[in-house]
Amino acid sequence: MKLYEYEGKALLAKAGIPVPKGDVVAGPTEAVAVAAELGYPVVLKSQVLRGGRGKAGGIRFAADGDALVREAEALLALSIGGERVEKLLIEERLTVARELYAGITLDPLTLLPQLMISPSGGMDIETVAHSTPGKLYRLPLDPLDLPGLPQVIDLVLMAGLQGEEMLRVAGTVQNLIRAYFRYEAITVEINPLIIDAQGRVLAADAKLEIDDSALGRQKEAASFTRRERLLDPLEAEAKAGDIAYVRMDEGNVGLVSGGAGLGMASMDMIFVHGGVPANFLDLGGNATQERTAAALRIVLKTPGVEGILINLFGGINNCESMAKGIAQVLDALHPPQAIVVKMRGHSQDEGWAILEARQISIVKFGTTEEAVLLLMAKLKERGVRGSGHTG
Amino acid sequence: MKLYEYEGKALLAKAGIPVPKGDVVAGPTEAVAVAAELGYPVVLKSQVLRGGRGKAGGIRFAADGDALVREAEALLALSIGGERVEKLLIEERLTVARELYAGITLDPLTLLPQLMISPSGGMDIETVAHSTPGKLYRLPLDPLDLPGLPQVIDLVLMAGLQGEEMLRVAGTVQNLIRAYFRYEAITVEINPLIIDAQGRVLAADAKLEIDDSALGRQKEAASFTRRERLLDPLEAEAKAGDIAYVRMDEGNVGLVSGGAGLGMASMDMIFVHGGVPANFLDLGGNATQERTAAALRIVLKTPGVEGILINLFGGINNCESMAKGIAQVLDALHPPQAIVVKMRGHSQDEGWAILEARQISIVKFGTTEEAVLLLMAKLKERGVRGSGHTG
Amino acid sequence: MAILVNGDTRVIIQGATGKQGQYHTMKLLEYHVRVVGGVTPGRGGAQVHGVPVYDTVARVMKETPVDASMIVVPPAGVLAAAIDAIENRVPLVVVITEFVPLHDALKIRGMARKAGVRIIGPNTIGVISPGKSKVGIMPGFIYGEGPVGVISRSGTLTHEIASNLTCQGIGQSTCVCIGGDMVKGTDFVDVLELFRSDPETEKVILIGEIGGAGEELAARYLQEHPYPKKVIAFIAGATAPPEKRMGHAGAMISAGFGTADSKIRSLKEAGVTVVESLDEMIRQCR
Amino acid sequence: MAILVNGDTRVIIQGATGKQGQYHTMKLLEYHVRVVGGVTPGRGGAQVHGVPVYDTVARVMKETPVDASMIVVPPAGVLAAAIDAIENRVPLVVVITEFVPLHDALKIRGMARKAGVRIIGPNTIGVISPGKSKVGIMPGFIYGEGPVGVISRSGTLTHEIASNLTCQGIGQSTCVCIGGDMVKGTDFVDVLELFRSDPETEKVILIGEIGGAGEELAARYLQEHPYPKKVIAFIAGATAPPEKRMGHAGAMISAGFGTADSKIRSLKEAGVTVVESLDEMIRQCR
Repeated sequence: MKLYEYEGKALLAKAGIPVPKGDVVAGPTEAVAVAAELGYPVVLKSQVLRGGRGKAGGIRFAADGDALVREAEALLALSIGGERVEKLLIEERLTVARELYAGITLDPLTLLPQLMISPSGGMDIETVAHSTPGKLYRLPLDPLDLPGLPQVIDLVLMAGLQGEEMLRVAGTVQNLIRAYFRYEAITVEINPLIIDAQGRVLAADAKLEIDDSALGRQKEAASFTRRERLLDPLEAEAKAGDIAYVRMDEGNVGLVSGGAGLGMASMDMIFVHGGVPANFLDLGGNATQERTAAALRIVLKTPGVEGILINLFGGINNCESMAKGIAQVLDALHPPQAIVVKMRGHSQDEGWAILEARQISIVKFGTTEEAVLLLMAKLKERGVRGSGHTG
Repeated sequence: MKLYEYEGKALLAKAGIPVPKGDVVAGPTEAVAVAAELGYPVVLKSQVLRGGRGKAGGIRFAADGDALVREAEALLALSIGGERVEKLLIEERLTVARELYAGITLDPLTLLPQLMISPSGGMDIETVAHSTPGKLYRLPLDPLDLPGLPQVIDLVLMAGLQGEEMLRVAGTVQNLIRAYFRYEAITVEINPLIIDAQGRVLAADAKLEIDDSALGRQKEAASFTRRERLLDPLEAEAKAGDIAYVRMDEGNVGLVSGGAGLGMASMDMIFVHGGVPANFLDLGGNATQERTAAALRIVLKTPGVEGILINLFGGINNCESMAKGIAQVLDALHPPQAIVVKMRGHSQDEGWAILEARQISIVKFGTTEEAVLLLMAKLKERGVRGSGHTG
Repeated sequence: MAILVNGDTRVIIQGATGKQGQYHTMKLLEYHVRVVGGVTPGRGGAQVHGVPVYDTVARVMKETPVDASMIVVPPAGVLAAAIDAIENRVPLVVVITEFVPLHDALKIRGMARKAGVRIIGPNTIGVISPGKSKVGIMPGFIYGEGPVGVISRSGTLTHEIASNLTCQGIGQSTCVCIGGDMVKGTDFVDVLELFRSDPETEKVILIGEIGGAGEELAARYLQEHPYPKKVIAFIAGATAPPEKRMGHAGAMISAGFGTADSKIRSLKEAGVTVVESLDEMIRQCR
Repeated sequence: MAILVNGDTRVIIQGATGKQGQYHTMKLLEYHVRVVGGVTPGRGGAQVHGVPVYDTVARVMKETPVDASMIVVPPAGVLAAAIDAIENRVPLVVVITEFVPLHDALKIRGMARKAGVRIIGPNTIGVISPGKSKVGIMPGFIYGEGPVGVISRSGTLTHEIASNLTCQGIGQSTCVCIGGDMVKGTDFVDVLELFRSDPETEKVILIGEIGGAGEELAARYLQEHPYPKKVIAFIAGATAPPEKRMGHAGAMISAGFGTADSKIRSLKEAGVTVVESLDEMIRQCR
């Protein structure tokens, strides 16, 4: 779960990391009230989950109430990377003496969380890593043996800080480490971490992503509500049914699969053989009759879908139940699309029998590729053009 | 810092350990109000820090309001081991199916906290340890690698529990381990840990002692106030001045020492040579002029003191400052008692000079024993009888 | 021989009394796996399909040695179950459970390494040495005995490859699903190392996915330690859009790292035969 | 020779910039101790009596090897300072600070054992090898060089014994104050083991106190591992009333354990000469 900046800052503040004074608002009137408490000038920061906010003009300044109302209205009319701006964070304007970077993310090589500090704050850290790797200082974090303050200090010293400032930054970084583990984050980033003209150390931005699997026990993060209408309606429907579904624009072949790997491989095969996947869908570990039916309904509703590949295994799941789910949808909707089912595993004979009764094409012992070829042939019969891709 | 039962239970409850319903009261009216919420019958438990409450009749039952008022008044008039009962814990009366013991204390042999579980709840655990050691199950707790639930379960299984009850007890014990470390306890004991007729697991009593050195960061424990008048007035005066002082009845030789070991050894020597120590006093690591003077004043006020041994080292401390403190009191009070000072270390010459100007007996290069012998000789000159002890 | 599991492997099932646990206890018994016990705290003394249930791993080990554990408890209980197995030095621990919190997986991985315990998973269908034994939840009958070793992040792709091979008369020595999560106990390199010296394994199939660095690390390993057997690889997700999460927690592509391209390129440089389709894989195994 | 510290020992002072730190840096320099650095986070680059100050132990060790650290920071900072020294494998760490929280002491002790670092203290005056070096806060001039090894829980009793001996012309090889707290890094047994093979030490004085089990464990050790040198012991607090706390955190007597009686009896059974007064101790050392 990605957090909005204001949510992330609330968690960081609880972990002892100083953040600028400010509050989140949904309209100009509230903004003026917050600014009255803060004193002008203030900063207006669009609250969006996607990146590129700065370049998109999503951060503004206001020296007085009139400017604030004007800028707030402008920002609230903005979309950034397709995401509507619905909330603004109004904050005191900082006088920046120095911009640093501090972040923790999982290192794919060591599979350990890795602390990263850089004196080049404000820049994209991937850019720093590639262009000036010598300016990125890293420390692997063993969850069973977290570094003490002195080790953090050694890292911060390398980043060129000294004395009281160094100590304050090191303390903040140690709190960042605590926050990462306390809130079960996947990624946490403060970019920039500011030292202001008064020598205060402040998290001027906050990017947190909390592990979805931990939300059951991460009450604070779980309390941050998300409006599902931010999602595509079909994605929202899938999410409600706990189905992993990603919609792709301009596809013509829908997909119901059990297992992410099989789903991705199916998409690859569809592409290789001239189709364009319209969606990714993974039923996951618990493909009951109901969930299989729900998944098929979502794919049938996916715009542009002319053929559907259903690619399932009765491993954890059971072919008979899954076949019943498919049959239930077919009987109710009599969909016009071409459908090919490849399914084997536990109770496969019972499952096949159910589908055969509905005259659905079944690939019993063949491969995914054979199933894709069969579906593509059916689409061709119907005069559907491929995308021209040949992989 | 030893906690009262009701304070200990409050901390245990916060750590997820179920405790009986109830509340603490200071008089019969409050007691009746609490009982009205709980419903009768109720238990009245005297809140004292010393042991032996049960045998002293400090726990009573009341079936109705009249009995409650009567018993509350009786208990509030009681002293247990010299400690006045000032508060009562009024609790629901439990129907006990089983009494267990669960506790954690520092093992002097391994210097690790040790979890102890016994099916013989309600008995003094030292007695269990000596008479039926086979009924006491122990697990050392490495603070860097605390046991998981399964290890706790293995221990609880040994204590003869099974199934759901076993699980509930194990969960409680795991919370007890958490509480021990979270609250920086020296000792924590639940005796008895009850399984009631409904299968609930409940801490029927709670003995906690929190590390005094941790009170600076243990806000909850530090918030429990203690009335200093529970102490002897001289002990309270010493405590206010941060001086370790223990008063002993019927002594005739007062003691000011720097260092606990030297203090104890001085007492031993006083005893061996026919005196009776009237107090133990350790100035500790920061024997400034003021603290030395304060210590000497307290010893001079200690009833029965006819002679005083001042036994100090200028190690961490400085002989000159300590001598000034002594001189300050002598000049102000001209005490009639015999005084012998043994003092050496940093700035000893300056210190000796200050004392010599007051005609105080000084042992410069001799031993503690020589100083004690000198003091005893002075007391004899004055006709003070020794205790007859000869060590 | 095979690797990791064989006919002698004594297996316990942590979570045996749950719905999944009961079902897979039965399936293991049907596959003639030597199931020596189930473990469910609080259920000691019960039985599941004739298998005795104990409260803890230590309690099982009082009765019988244990070679492997299969964990099928709910996500919130995985950490405690894994610690139980690790503290008791069960040599092989297969964590089937999906949605294990990341930070629990980090702890499990760290503790297992310190204790010298091998973890497979989490989020895996497990390990099967067809015809011999399995510690996993795969339907045994779609796997056949033979000379091909399979390593895969994806459970269903393991099924797909193995069943395709079996249909074509090509059996497998051992199929190891290392699991779909970012943080896993065993990675491609570890299993390649095991297959290296297994006399029953003649070729190795490596089924990768976008995201993570396991395939790149496998490529580096193969380049640095010349491998005596043919390795054939397929990377799923070449056509997946970047920055979208494709179900598997480990499959997110971010900032150019872990792309299908980088994986395919590095594997090819290491001399691996990288195929573009699953059918091509079958042909390469002939 | 001596034990633990000698003329070559390179010492750092953690907390050198504090009031106590500055004073004892000067005292160490006066005793000709090889003080190679002070450590105070945030004060790197400063100097104390000419000694360079660094932000961390690692920073000192970039410049010079370190054999021992003396920690004189306030109680709340001891854990972090000790971790710094332990993580950097400083072989000897002397924690002078009093009132270190028990649970911090437990962690320090555990981490040091895992890292192979020797901790002395907390709540100690430290270690002195008279005439050679010291890592401690004792006034050097009351200690004299000679053949008697001293081990004591109490700082002032170390002063008392050593100065009495010195006044009588009997010097000490090394005096080790193991500290007055319950949980300490080094106990009697450890120091007895060191004195065993020290050629400069002819006799060993053991100054115990009521409370704890260190003296009983020393007795057990001496009984199980016949000791080549005369050991003379004194136990302070024989006349202290039970269940009263006599200043030292380690000196509480509880339920018959750790009494003067049990200590004296077990030491005598182990062949130790137990004296009843400090003057008798001097006579026994002649």
